[in-house]
Amino acid sequence: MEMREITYRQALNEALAEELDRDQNVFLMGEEVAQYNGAYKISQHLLERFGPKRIIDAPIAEAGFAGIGIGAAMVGLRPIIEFMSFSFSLVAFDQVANNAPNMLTMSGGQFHCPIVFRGINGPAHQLGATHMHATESLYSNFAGLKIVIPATPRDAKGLLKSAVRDDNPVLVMEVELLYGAKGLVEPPMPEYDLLVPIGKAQVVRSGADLTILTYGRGLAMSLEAAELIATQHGIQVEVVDLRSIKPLDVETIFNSVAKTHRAVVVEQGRPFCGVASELCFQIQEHIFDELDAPLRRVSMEEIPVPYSEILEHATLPSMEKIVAAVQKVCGV
Amino acid sequence: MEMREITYRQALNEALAEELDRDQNVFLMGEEVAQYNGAYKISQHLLERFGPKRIIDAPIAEAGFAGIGIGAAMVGLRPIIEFMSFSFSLVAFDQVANNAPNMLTMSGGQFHCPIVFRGINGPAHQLGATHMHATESLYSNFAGLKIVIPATPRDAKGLLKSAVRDDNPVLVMEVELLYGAKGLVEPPMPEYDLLVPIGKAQVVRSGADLTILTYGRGLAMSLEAAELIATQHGIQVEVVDLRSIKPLDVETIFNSVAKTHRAVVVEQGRPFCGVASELCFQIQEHIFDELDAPLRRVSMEEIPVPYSEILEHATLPSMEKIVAAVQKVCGV
Amino acid sequence: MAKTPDKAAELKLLYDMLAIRRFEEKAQQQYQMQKIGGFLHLYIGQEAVAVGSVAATRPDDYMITAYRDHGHALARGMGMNEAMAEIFGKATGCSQGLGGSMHYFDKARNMMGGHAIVGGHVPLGAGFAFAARYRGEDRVSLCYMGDGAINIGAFHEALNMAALWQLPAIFICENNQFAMGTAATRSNHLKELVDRGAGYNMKSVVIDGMDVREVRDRISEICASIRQKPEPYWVECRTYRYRGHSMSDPGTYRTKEELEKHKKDDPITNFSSVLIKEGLLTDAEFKKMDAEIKALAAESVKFAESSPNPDLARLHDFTLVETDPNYRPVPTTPEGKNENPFQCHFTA
Amino acid sequence: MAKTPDKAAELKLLYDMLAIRRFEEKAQQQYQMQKIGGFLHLYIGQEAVAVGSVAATRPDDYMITAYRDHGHALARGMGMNEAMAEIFGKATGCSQGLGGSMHYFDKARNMMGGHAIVGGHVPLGAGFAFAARYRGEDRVSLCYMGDGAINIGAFHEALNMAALWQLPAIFICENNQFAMGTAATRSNHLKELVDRGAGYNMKSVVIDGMDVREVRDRISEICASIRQKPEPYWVECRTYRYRGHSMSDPGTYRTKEELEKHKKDDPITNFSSVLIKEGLLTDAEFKKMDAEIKALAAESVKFAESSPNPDLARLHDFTLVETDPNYRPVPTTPEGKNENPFQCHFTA
Ligand SMILES: Cc1ncc(C[n+]2csc(CCOP(=O)(O)OP(=O)(O)O)c2C)c(N)n1
Ligand SMILES: Cc1ncc(C[n+]2csc(CCOP(=O)(O)OP(=O)(O)O)c2C)c(N)n1
Ligand SMILES: [Mg+2]
Ligand SMILES: [Mg+2]
Repeated sequence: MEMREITYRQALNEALAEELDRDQNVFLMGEEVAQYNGAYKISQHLLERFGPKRIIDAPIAEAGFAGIGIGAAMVGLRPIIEFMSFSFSLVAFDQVANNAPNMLTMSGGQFHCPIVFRGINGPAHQLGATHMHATESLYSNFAGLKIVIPATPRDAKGLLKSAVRDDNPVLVMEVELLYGAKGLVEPPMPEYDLLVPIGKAQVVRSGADLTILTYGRGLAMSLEAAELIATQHGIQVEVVDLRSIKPLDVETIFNSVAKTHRAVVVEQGRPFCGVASELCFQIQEHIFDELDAPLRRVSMEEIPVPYSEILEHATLPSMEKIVAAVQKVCGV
Repeated sequence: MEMREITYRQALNEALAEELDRDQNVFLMGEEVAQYNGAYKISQHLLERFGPKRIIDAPIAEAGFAGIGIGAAMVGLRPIIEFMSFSFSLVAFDQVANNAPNMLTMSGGQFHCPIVFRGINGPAHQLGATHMHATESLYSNFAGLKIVIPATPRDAKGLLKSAVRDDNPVLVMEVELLYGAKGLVEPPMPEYDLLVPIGKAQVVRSGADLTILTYGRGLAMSLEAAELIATQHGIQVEVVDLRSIKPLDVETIFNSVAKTHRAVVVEQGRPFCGVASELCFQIQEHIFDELDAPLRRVSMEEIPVPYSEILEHATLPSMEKIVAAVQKVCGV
Repeated sequence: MAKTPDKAAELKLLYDMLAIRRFEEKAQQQYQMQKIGGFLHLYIGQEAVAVGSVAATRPDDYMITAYRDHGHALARGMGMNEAMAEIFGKATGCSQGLGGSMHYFDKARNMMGGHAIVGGHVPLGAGFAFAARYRGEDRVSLCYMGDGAINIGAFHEALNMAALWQLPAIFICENNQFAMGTAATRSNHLKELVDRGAGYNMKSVVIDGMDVREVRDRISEICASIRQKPEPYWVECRTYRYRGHSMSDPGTYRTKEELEKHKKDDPITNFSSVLIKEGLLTDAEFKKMDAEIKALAAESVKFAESSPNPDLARLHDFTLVETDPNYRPVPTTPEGKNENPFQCHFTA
Repeated sequence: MAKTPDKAAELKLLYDMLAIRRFEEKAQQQYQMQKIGGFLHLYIGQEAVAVGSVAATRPDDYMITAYRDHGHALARGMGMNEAMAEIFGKATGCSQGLGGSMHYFDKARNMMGGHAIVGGHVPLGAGFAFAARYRGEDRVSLCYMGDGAINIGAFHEALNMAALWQLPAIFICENNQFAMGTAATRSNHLKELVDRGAGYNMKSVVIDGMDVREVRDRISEICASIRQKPEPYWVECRTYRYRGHSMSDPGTYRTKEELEKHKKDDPITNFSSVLIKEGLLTDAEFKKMDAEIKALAAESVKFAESSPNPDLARLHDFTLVETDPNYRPVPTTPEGKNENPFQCHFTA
């Protein structure tokens, strides 16, 4: 089977096309997804191919079309709702966090919501304070949602396809800064039906001295940092890509940290009540005695992201900050 | 100076009355705050006393009146916006989390927002999945907000008054289940101007063996648990009331845990990316070597809160769960 | 349309309204005896709206409403037992005791739930209508909301899209004059709530919500027209809430006189006299009907009390579902993209 | 009102529109040279709306708009230098380089900012109007938004409350026909966007947004009336966006012909010929004016390039403010509760 090199963007586009083709109950709704082919061109050519019934341009009304999707999901359709950015999902927060995940409980098990909410999430380039929120920590505090954040084209395709087939609400948080990134991916359907399981992390680089737990945008930076540290200090860093924030693959996480006894978490968002804090809690709770040093985190600075490029760079996680954190934990 | 015993509700009502009286730039806006005297009667008699210009009934439009408040604050008024519940603030999430706290940065320091958002937050009694969210972990992930959660009548009055005088957006998260609780409070203005500083925790019970870090509804349960454990096991538990979630009084927290070497966090909400996880991260980051055992947390179960009373009790934090957590940490 | 009334159907309207009234009186009594907790919002006074509109629908039509939902569920055919058991938080409740008074769901009857966030359910109601169009079905979605709900964003977004896409939905505003203590005149600047429809270019209708026949007949016309030509309607049903907003409400925002005045329009008393005048009902029959219903209501309390609590061991079983391994996708056909008779509207 | 035009005032209208046009052409060029990042939304084609409406206001009136905000800020009197420096992310920018193109703030001129969340700023605009009423001032709040913004919840909630409380606000919808690639006809079911005002019982007006005099005169009338009797207005300004939504927009959703057709309505070309016809301007003077402005635009780039970056050491200084120790509260007077001439409306 020939692997192909395609971009993260193409991978998402393939995933949408394959799932739309596989099941007429699947439709894509969001701002500019149809005639405009998507603000970021993720839905390129889908309108042509599937028509206006399946690929639907919505007005700027996130709460409204998120809710329409939830209603449609309750009666058996399988909506894919695109948020042009998860930062804009904040105006639909009640629908995504307080409606979709509660339906199963409120109805005593009668109604579930097979719905996917997807779009870019987290740091982008110079979009300012309102447009670059890493919302994974917000949504993960709610019960009843699954959350995946692919860091590679293959995971982008495989996780999105798995999300569409999942009977629960799944948030697929994409990384704009990776849309152009390339990677090897299996051939498209019908030749190959790529499904990456939700809830499984992946050890991307193995090492004995320290574990970097990361996801999304953090993966490439972490791998870069790992190489640098290996050459500079001979420290072998293991890099784990979480891929799913919820459910969390604690087994893979604990195994790695129990082996290296040291960890740095590289997250996308601000630190307070963020993903790193949750990983830290669970790690110390379960393998406390394995830890030889405190966990450190690399996060956004705890400020609204400023526009200025140099201030923005100083605000966001960076390779340099990862290296510094690792050095600190290893005391070098 | 005569201390008086008043309820948490009366304390909040006094705080509002005193600040409204002190400054005409202060006004109260929200659903049912005026003619109805507040859904929970926190604004009792304020309409009579201050008139319809200062005490304003709003339509059911949280995003709208939160935004009107932000606009009014930008031009020098000092709005107090009541959410009948912070669970309803989820429909205003973008205004509270993405507008108010970003204004200072976006305007390059030209505009700040002296605004208070207040209302009940967290567990109540049998209100179901949508109405009992503990939103402190969500809002605390954003930069530019202060968050206080009073656990006593005195703190309710003193923190709310401090919030109204603060030039930043402050969320005052009240505990419905404490509205009827009584406590000693200094006399009202003009005799005494009670201001409890934002950002200061309080050691409510001192003990040498383990620290319970808690706030809001958790305080009373924790003190009860502490007594029980003292009698049952002779274990002396120190109980710290955080009072402010942001800024966090890390000094008091670290001092206590560095002394007891063990800690349990009792939070109001669900655990994932919650307040306990953040405390845990900061504690292990700064006083790692002081910890003799892993931190444990007592949180809501990771499910939407069911209506049934027995299921609800099993879902929410409880005195029994706190005792169990302490026993686990102390290995008894 | 003056057709001679079908006796059975007319009596059922009365029966259903009375059933709601007696059920809620029982629920209120149980609440006052502290046998139930949480919020309890009574529908008493508004029965004609739910009963009349449900009588106008087909069983496969969808309905969704807010937290004041007992009347809608019972009108749709839910039994008093499962309704009462739900308030008691019992496993035999319509939502297995997990939903409570504000969350009556009945999938078998396409009762898509009571919902507790004001306005939050309105987009869902549009979503059911969307699904009907998507599938090319002639089902209608009835979405009920209060007069206080028309000022919130989710309402606006849903109505705008329903109009844009010509969704087969009836948005029924139950104008009971108050949102808690806020008179409808204090929550918006409209002369009449029906005028809000103009902002969406949506067909708008006012109905006397105290007259069950009027509600049934007008909604029937609307349903018939929608099944011919799908489009949304904005309907204001003028009604009145006889009880407080919830059990904790002292109701000081209205005078006794105002309340008494509206009680003269009691949809049940009035309709029963009409039926008696028309010779479709005798006073004795009415008394008998009432006695029957009261017995059922009393019985429902026994049922609820004697029902088991939900199983603690299953506490974590209602958060995520196992994905159904037997789900059968419907492959896209070449014509797939053109099969929806209404698709044009999605890009209208 | 046919009064002979005041030459200086008329020429200023032209000057201000041309300044916006040339400033943005420069900005566009700089963006294409990759000297600036982020989003850049150009106002080119819509200049008459900002310039005409600002000319109708008093300096103490508030204005707020969305992310397409260069025109509004410049029309309000912001210098090209601080405007260009902001896009360059420099410390000398109007928002110290922390806001960028989407966040032009100018407190001294009551320019309350450009805002990047669609509709999110509309409640703020209502809030300024609320504050004016609260203080009994006769200031007006101008709140601009796009045609795509009228379908989102925050818009609805703000307009409903502005009408309810009769707030002195003018909600100006700059209908440039598109929200990104979505034609206004595809985002709502209205015949005309001005009709949305009916859903709030708000006075509604359509203005030719390509005619700067028309905009100024009509908005002047509205401001005058609001200062007499505070109430909100819903205004649709018909205009057109000549450039893409942002720099990344290929603009395939419209034909070249359509674009060319609208360019015939160019607010600047048309108004300049009118002035020439009226003898208020000569061709030579116009060329000279243009040259002057181009020089300023070029100069602004030099200014921006040579300006310092924001101080990294102050990265954390813009998250929370120190509470002002000198703040003087205004004690409530006995009459305090009755002093607001408009208070009645707050409970209307
Ligand atoms: C978003 C939101 N805000 C506030 C509330 C609290 N609340 C519950 S019911 C209600 C009044 C609603 O009145 P109306 O829509 O007229 O319905 P009615 O109760 O009259 O049936 C309010 C304010 C809520 N549940 N959700
Ligand atoms: C809540 C929200 N959703 C989506 C976006 C992305 N977005 C930015 S501008 C825009 C189109 C707005 O069009 P319009 O209101 O007509 O203003 P114009 O760009 O034409 O000036 C969209 C969808 C956003 N910024 N905020
Ligand atoms: Mg009502
Ligand atoms: Mg537009």
